[in-house]
Amino acid sequence: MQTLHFMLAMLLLLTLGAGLWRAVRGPTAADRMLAVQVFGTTAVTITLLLSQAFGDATLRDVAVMIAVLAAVTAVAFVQRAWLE
Amino acid sequence: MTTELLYALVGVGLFSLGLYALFVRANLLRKILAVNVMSSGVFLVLVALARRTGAVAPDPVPHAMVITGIVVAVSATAFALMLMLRIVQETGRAELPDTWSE
Amino acid sequence: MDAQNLTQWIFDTLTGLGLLCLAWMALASSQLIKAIVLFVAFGLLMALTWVRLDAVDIALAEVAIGAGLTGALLLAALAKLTAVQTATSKAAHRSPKDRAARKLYRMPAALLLLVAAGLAYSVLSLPLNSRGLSIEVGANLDASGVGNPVTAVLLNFRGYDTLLEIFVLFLALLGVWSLGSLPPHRIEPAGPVLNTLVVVLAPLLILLAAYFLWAGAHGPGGAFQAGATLGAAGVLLQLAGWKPGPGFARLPWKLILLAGPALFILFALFTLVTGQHLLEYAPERAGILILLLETGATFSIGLTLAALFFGERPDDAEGR
Amino acid sequence: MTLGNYIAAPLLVSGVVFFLAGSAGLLRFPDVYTRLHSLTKSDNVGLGLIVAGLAVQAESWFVVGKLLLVWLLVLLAGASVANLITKGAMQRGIKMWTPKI
Repeated sequence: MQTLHFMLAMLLLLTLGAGLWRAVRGPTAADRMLAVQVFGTTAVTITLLLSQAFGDATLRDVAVMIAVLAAVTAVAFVQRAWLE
Repeated sequence: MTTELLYALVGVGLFSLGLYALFVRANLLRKILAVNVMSSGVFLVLVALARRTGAVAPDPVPHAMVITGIVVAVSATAFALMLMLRIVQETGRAELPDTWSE
Repeated sequence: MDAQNLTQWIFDTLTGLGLLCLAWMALASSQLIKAIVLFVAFGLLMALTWVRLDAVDIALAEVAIGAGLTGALLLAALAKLTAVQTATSKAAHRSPKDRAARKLYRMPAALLLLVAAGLAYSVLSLPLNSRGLSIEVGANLDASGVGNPVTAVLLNFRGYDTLLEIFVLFLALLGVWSLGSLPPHRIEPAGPVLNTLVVVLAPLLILLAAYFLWAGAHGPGGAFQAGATLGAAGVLLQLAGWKPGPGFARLPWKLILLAGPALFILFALFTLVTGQHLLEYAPERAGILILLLETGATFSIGLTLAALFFGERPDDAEGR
Repeated sequence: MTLGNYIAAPLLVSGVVFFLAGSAGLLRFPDVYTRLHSLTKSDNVGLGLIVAGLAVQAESWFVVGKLLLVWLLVLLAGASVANLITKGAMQRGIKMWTPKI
């Protein structure tokens, strides 16, 4: 079962590659921010899976933090840095 | 190759990448990003090597140092960003004057 | 190699390559906004790396600071940069980039390859197993007053590190304040959606800060994570258009700003006067003293980080 | 394997499938609005399924609560941010893709 969690986490890490490609390609700044948003959600999911795989309950706190702070960065982008 | 060594080598790579960018990029905001990447590299080496304890929990002393380092890095970044903005305000460009060409 | 090991190896390799890739593309990109966005993504991947390396305390700090606050700081700086550049009359001309300059890049590249090779060699030549100081920390953990070894190191065994670190944070704020104020930059008014989001997230962040402060005594968490979470709440409020009024230049807020450094100095002097070493607590009192220190430090760190994001003295901002 | 694991495994796997579908959308869809549409839906459902799978395996109700909290947070943040980005994109005149007939 532990291996399944780890494998799924690895697959999700691969989907981060898609996000990375979109963040690099753009074309608009909105696309890049969108990609970071995906990074956030995927990181939350990977952390939850690893929490179960390692049997480490405290990792769920990290997942909560990623969920909230990813939103803060996205808001910072929309409110301040989005110029084009 | 153990997990610890793998991540430590990635840390070395990050440090070198950051140092290179710090040398060759003129834009000050990029230099600030480069320093941040360098510090991430150093943190990664420290934490990866702290995990060479085998089956028991990793060495907490490097962990504590890295947490301190992360907070120092963010305060230094905030200060550097404000300095950069003031330099732009004074000179009109986000680059340091190139003394070689003058 | 069984399935578990193979999966882990692939996971680690992907993470490592991803980190190097993201760092390179962030530093090599032509647009600043792209560089910053990629850097934020880099921070998130760093957080996952800390999770993988059993460093939950660091992962919490990295998420709050590396991915959250630094990203917000950089994005806001970009907005200010544009405002400053339009406000300055001097034309922003680009530095000449001729072929000779490009050729010069090769020299540092070659030198840095040597440096990287040297560093890699020294990392590889280290012993594969080392307990470091973990045995000493484990042996003295009972006397430290807390159950989380990282908190024990930060606030008891190496408390002087944290003392200096709090002052670095404070100095950075003084430095930012001493640089004066900038021309006003674009601030988007908050719509109903953002307001709703902030109404939910800001109290939640404050609650999380309290949780981390309390949890730090026995598990991952502590003053830095709690302070950074509190700072993120301040940043979020500012992003929604809330501005610190003139009241923030008054005494109560300055006292909060100073709570962390002042408590540290007080405790340091007290331990010196009572004949112990610097910041050496008696085991029976250590728990409560550390909690007091951490509470003060949390408020100071949170307020300082929020003020660093704001960027100028509250009274300067009022004077315009 | 216990009964819980037999229920959890398909939930977890289908969650990841949703994530893969979302990434396909991120790569293949033609403009920022359609990409947003694909991501917000698939990632939220994907995370929901994975949270459900992990909740089946959870050791206590406290853990289930925390997992639910994470999911609700991501839903709230994802929906709000998607709205902010779309509104900003429309204000800035980013063109919508129209199919060529």
